[in-house]
Amino acid sequence: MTIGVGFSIALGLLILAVAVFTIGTRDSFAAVVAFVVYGLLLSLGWMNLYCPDVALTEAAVGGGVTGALLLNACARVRSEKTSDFKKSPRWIGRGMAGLLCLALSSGLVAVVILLPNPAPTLAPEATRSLSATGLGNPVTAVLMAYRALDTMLEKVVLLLALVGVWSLASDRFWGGRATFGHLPEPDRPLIFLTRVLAPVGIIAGIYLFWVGADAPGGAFAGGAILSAIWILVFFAGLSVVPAVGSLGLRIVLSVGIIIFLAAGVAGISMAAGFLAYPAGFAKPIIVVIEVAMTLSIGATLGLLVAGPPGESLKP
Amino acid sequence: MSIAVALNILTIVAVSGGAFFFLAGTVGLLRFPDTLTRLHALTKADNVGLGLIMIGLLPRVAWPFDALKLIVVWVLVLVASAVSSQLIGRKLWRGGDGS
Amino acid sequence: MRDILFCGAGFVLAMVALGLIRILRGPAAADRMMAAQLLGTGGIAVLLLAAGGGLAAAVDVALTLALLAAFAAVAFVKSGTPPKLDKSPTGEKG
Amino acid sequence: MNVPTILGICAAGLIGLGLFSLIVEPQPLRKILAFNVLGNGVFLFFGVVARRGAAVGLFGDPIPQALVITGIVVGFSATALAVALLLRLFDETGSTSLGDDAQKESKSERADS
Repeated sequence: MTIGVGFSIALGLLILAVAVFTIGTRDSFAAVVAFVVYGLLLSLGWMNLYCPDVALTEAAVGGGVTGALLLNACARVRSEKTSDFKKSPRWIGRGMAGLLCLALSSGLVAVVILLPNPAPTLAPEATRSLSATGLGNPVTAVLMAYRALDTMLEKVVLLLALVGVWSLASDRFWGGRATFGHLPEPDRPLIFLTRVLAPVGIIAGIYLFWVGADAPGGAFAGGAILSAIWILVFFAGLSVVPAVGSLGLRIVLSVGIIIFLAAGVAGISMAAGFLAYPAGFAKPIIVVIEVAMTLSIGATLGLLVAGPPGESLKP
Repeated sequence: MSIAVALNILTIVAVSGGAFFFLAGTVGLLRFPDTLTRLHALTKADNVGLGLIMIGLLPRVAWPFDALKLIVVWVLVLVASAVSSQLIGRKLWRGGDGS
Repeated sequence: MRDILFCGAGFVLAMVALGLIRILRGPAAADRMMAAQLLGTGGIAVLLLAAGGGLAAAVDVALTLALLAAFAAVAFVKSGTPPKLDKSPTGEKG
Repeated sequence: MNVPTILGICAAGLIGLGLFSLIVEPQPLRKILAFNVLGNGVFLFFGVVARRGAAVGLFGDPIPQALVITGIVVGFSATALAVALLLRLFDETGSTSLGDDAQKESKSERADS
């Protein structure tokens, strides 16, 4: 056990060091690369806490998709490479901010040490009704059954964010597609990589979603992997980003929420209330919702990285 | 019993070898004089290192399916590393240091 | 055996952490990207060694990390200003 | 000292670091990074609560884990929206600065050209 504790100390120190570097370096590109590393290390930290569901989501979203988003942004604003400390607050302001944050961190450290250990837990309640949902993974049960309303609204937030991103397009590009991953010439090694990774990635995404019922995984991790593969296809130039006006795209984006809402409304008449699942049918309903959600999450995350439309369909 | 001991020795030897290759990769990344040589050190060393660690871990997994997944992980990293180093190398070759 | 694998995990973690000095020093952007690449591979090794073949979910996390191993490098090489905007950076404002 | 406590102290440090950078950093892209460092620190804090709530054969309390999973995805969508705003600002003004003098500079540059 002591070796395990030593490993955790090393991991925690490394995470802190990478965070210090992310916020301290002058070079914005170095900061973004450090942030990608930070996401990967956090995923290791989540495994160290025995939260594999979170580790999967963090690995796919935090390290992968966020990394692509920020690297792309950093390359677009290349001219402003270095952080300009002349515009930051004077040293008094910085010192006061530092003191405030130090006080906050110390308070939180005290909280960590003083809080009851073991903490009050809802784990017994979460496992008690597990058999009624037909699921084996309590985290998925919380996401899809006990707190399904949160998950549904979270899908709405994702879609709203995408609407927000799209609404930043210029008028003349509206209805067009994002200029993302456009290449002057085909890039053969990248096409090879995409052709190898795409089938494996799609299988891995579906697999993670499917085992999510009984083992760590689920719609979020699976959808994030699918979106990463989709972005890779854009980068390789094997496909173009769909136009925002496309009806098919809009159906895929909203199918998760529509099915979720339909199941919720059906619950009012067939079971106890909104989003209540009728006894015995919980598992199939959850699976149908999750299929739609995985598709929608994958499409939404991919389009969030691709950004607002910047090219009209007919020039 | 002797098979278990042999497998344990295999694990220790392979994992130690893998760790040594990670050491080599890091030393190369830190000590080699320019970017292309550092790319060379990185891509050769860490793939062999990961491969040896995978070989060491193969006897330790509970299910055969997990062993298959370990091999898939290694092959994926090989492909990813080969292609990404090619992309980085070409970017360096064509467009200066890319900084 | 578990402890030996944990030691191996700590050693590999220390090695890739040392490699992170390249993110600090650069000088080229590619050098920084390569350090992240090394940590990606090393992170998979650390994850699997720390799990020691015990936790089946660790292999799934490793699979996710392996799928996305090239992702950051591809984004680094391919992203940037789209070619269309490159030709007329100021002409579109009017 | 056990594993959750160590990572909890790490999370406390991350929250402080992220907040500090969010306050003092003038450049929007770096503010976005700081926001993410801060957010991930908060998530890790939740992880400590989850791990300490291990009971009835589970390795951790599933409720905080589910909250963090939705949080990661929402945090990503907020980041994507912020990045899109930043890039649009850059396309319009040629600068990502929000200060008064930066606007003046870009206006005078436009007047010159």
